[in-house]
Amino acid sequence: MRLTADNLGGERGGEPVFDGVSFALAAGDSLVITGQNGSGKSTLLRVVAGLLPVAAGTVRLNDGGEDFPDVASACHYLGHQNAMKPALTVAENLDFRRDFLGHPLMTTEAALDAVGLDSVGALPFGYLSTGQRRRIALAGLLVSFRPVWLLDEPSAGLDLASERRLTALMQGHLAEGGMLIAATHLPLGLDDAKALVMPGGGSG
Amino acid sequence: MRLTADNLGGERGGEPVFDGVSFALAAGDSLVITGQNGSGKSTLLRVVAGLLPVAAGTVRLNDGGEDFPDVASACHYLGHQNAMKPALTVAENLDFRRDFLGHPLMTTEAALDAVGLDSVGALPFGYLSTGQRRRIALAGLLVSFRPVWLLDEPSAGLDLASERRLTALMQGHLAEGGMLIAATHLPLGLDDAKALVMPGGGSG
Amino acid sequence: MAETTISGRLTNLANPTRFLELVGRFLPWLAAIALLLTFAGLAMGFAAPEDYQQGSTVRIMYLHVPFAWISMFCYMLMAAAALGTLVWKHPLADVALKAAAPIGATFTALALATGSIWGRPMWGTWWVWDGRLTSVFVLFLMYLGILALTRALDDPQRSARAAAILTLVGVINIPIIKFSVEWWNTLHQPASVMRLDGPTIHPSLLWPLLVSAIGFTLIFFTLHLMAMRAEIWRRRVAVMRRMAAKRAENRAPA
Amino acid sequence: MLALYIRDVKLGIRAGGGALVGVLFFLAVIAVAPFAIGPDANLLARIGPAMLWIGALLASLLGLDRLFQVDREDGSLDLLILGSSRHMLPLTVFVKCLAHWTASVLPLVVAAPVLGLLMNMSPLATFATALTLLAGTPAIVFIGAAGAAVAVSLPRGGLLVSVLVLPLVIPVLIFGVSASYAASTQPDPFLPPFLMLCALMLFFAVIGPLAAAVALKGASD
Amino acid sequence: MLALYIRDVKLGIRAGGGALVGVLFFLAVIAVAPFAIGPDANLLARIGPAMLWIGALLASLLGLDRLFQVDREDGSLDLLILGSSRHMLPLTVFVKCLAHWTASVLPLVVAAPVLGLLMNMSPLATFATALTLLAGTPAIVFIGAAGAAVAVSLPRGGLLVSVLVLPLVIPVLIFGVSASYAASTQPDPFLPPFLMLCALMLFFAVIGPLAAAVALKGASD
Ligand code: HEM
Ligand SMILES: Nc1ncnc2c1ncn2[C@@H]1O[C@H](COP(=O)(O)OP(=O)(O)OP(=O)(O)O)[C@@H](O)[C@H]1O
Ligand SMILES: Nc1ncnc2c1ncn2[C@@H]1O[C@H](COP(=O)(O)OP(=O)(O)OP(=O)(O)O)[C@@H](O)[C@H]1O
Ligand SMILES: [Mg+2]
Ligand SMILES: [Mg+2]
Repeated sequence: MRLTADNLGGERGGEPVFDGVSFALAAGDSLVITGQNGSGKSTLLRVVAGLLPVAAGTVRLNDGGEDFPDVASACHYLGHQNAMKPALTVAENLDFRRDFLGHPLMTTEAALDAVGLDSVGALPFGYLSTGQRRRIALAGLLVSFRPVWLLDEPSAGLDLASERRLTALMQGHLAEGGMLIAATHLPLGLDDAKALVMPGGGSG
Repeated sequence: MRLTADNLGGERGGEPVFDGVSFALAAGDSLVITGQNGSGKSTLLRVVAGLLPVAAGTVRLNDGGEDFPDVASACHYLGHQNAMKPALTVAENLDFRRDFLGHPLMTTEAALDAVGLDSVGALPFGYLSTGQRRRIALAGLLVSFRPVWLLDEPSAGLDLASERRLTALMQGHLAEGGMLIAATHLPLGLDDAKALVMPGGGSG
Repeated sequence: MAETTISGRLTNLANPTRFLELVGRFLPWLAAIALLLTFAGLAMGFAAPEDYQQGSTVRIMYLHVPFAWISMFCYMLMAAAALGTLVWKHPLADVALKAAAPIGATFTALALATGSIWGRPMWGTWWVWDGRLTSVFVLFLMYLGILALTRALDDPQRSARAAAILTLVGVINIPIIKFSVEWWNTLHQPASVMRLDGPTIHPSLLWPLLVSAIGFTLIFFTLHLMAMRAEIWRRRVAVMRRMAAKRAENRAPA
Repeated sequence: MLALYIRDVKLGIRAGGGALVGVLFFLAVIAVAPFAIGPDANLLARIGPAMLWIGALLASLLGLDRLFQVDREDGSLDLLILGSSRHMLPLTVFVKCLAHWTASVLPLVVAAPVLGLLMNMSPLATFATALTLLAGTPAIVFIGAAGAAVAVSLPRGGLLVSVLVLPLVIPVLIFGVSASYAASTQPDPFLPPFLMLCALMLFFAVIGPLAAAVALKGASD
Repeated sequence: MLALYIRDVKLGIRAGGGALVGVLFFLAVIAVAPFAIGPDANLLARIGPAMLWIGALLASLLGLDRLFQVDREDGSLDLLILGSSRHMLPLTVFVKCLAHWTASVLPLVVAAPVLGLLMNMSPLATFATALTLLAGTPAIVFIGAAGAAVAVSLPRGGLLVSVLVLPLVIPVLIFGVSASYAASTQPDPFLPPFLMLCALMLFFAVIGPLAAAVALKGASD
């Protein structure tokens, strides 16, 4: 499986944000995007996921097989928002994700265990602290399988122990042949990741 | 002016979260709160601001004078949410803050300049990137005067340059006799700050 | 560290504990007296002469009037409890309010039902939208609204305040019910017992009515105390469960 | 305070939807009336004021449940509560109510005369009804604010808020409708019920924001 | 898809305090009518079907504007759009509409016969009204979904939404109400307007989700 971007351009509200971005990831590869605020990291991730239209160039997934014909079907996207419902319990949220996305991977308990929050399954998501919410969102990556992870500042709000757990999760995903693109301001502990620095930066 | 907390306790949803927290800040003092996810940092800040009821103990502001009789009237509270309206422009948001809070301090342009975003005043707040939004929220601290700043992970989502700017802003506030309590997972660059480590941590 | 507040929580409930003890002692007596009075009142009512206008249907009065009175009395009780919650923050006040709501709703429903059963022969219709009837119907809606609200907010502290405020704002309906017959002179009977210038009802009908009203009021209190006891127990179980979960968590930190 | 008013009106107008859905609903209510009553012009004119009031009452409920919820979700509610040491919180609520009324309910009042024509109402009756709506609808918003504050933490409290509020606004409806009728049918005097309506409005203008402020204080978490 | 349906129904019911609230809401709306119109039993019976329809319309519109907005604000909309490579997006929208209908409108349809009694309606009219509600209210939700999706995508979509939705909602209302009346007043046949209503519903069940899906695809930013 290969994820390639070729001279990709993205725009926001009619204005070009970045241009001419190219990369190629094979199984087990990761890409870490850094850059100033407003330089277009989040925009790039959303363009890759297909949530924003491609302004120029192409992004393609090759050899995804029947299950993963295009990028959108092959990726987990974790944005700034956690995509969980505060009124439902943590377990209900994760169960929904698995049922809706298909390709079940871990049980809810195992996923909660992996982020160190095994006792909160029965609590409403809205009762958690900021960091705990982020960790549940990370657990959401584990309940159903996707070869490509697109992570937007995954470590925002995490404490030290959870940051280490996150690194381990990402390394595990890569070791099993997954791919990963992460936008971040903080070091993520992925040693052999490719690096992409977004130039410029809104008005910062 | 002195801000003192005495054996403070806080609870969330009927459950005690922390207990027996005491500190005393004089003009120019700062306190940095650290701890695991779910250990109660945000809860403590909200209890101090008066946004959550005090479960035990007291928190008091002495010698605030006529203008600042109690803690709530003397503090800027910056939570995880930015308290800005996406549909209004940045300048409208900041102007509203100044008008509503009183004690005007900086002009909107000066405040935007201080966070390095002088050109976005006319954009709707909802058009900004995550880090830019956080920086506007920080600019909100500057448009009207409050001696006490309560900051909940102020540097979340900021790039390197902005982090440094934030440190400078905080040091400036302290140098002018302000006080500051910040909850954070990242070093904030406040060298002579008092430290408070929240014990325990929900289920982390 | 957490232990101190939890034990503090228990001493907080000490007051309710004494309450539970008292209730346990008095409840059987109260229930017995209530039933006795009610039966006596109803028996007297059946022995009383028939009304020259209304015939034997007048006997519904011994049910209808107490039910109607209690439905309003219960709301006033809840309003008092609401004040207790908001002003004195007494832990029992919220329990009292919450426990009273379903009972009040039931009595209001009964008043509506007996009223329309009475209305069928007297007015020739089950239901008319006159001032009195409609304002009682609105009272019924308000009881149900308070019930729905307390069910929608699961956190007891938050729901306590919310229900208290709603109850207090709804108090304006009570004078409307009371005076509706005078403001809109409608089908319904004007007040004949509780008047400033003394009752205008014949004593042979009045006495059974008063006795059965007292009996039903005592039944109401019996039910209310039982419901309060159940609510306190329910909350204790919830606190205990949370404490147990907390302890299990602390024993096995991740 | 003025700043808050201007901000909320701006938001109400800019975010759109609200006011227009209200007018749409209002129009739909009026449109069904001829079907309900039959094309009897006299009867239509007779129940006209009542239909206008029912429509306006129900339309003002649309969006009312979100009065404080939006502020809670983006953190502005904290700002308003902290500001309460300077401006009293009930006053803040009062101003928010006024802004909501201006942006979402005032269009209904303005549209009422046009709809009166559709209902075959006499100009006098139409005018009187619009006047009673002008005086009465703020009361609905004030009391609705209390309901919205009580249910602020419920993500989709729409129906619940209406359930809580409707029984309480019935007195407003009674006096509003009877004042509208009094204006067109000669013997009844217009002023007593209208003054009563104004009194109710003023009463709720005090009670509603007070209750809402107490509820908001308790709800913050 | 079933998972999505169950999640949305759960959210709708949990947030609003359960299905009971729907019935209560209806009761409150119905209780309002006699106050406005006066206690004339005949007139009440006549406007009964119209009141039931107005209540149902209001209940379907309450919260409908938030159908996609909540999902957008908490990021779930991205999840739904990404999932569209597996489940078609219009189908997703369709399921969300059904869930909204189940949680907020179905309780009203079920309660309608009981309320007919209160309004003094004949059993036949009551039953016919409930039937038209069952057939017609989904159409409102489907059109509303298209409007809500457009509103999500345009930051200032207010006006457009109403212009889009207005000409579509009113025919549903009119056919629904006239079918209800036709059932009880002899000369008019019940079937033609009712079939028209069903046709409208089926038409919107296709058009609404399709339009909404297109709007949502364009909306994500
Ligand atoms: C569903 C229909 C009815 C409702 C909701 C209703 C409600 C009430 C209420 C709330 C009261 C207490 C009033 C007060 O204390 O001032 C009351 C009292 C009373 N009702 Fe009804 N009522 C209904 C039907 C009837 C009918 C059909 C009759 C008989 C013709 C009737 C006769 C009375 C009498 C005699 C009293 C006692 C008045 C007094 O002594 O103060 N009611 N009802
Ligand atoms: N709204 C809420 N309702 C009920 N419980 C809550 C709520 N918010 C937080 N909690 C609980 O209170 C505890 C402390 O939460 P708090 O937000 O203060 O943690 P924190 O130290 O700020 O964590 P983080 O580093 O993740 O921001 C947690 O165990 C959490 O589950
Ligand atoms: N919803 C939007 N509508 C219009 N313009 C937007 C929107 N979101 C972001 N932008 C603009 O697009 C540019 C890139 O934003 P983006 O969110 O991709 O930055 P980023 O690199 O992720 O920044 P950060 O580090 O702050 O998250 C910014 O200049 C911003 O102003
Ligand atoms: Mg970003
Ligand atoms: Mg926190």
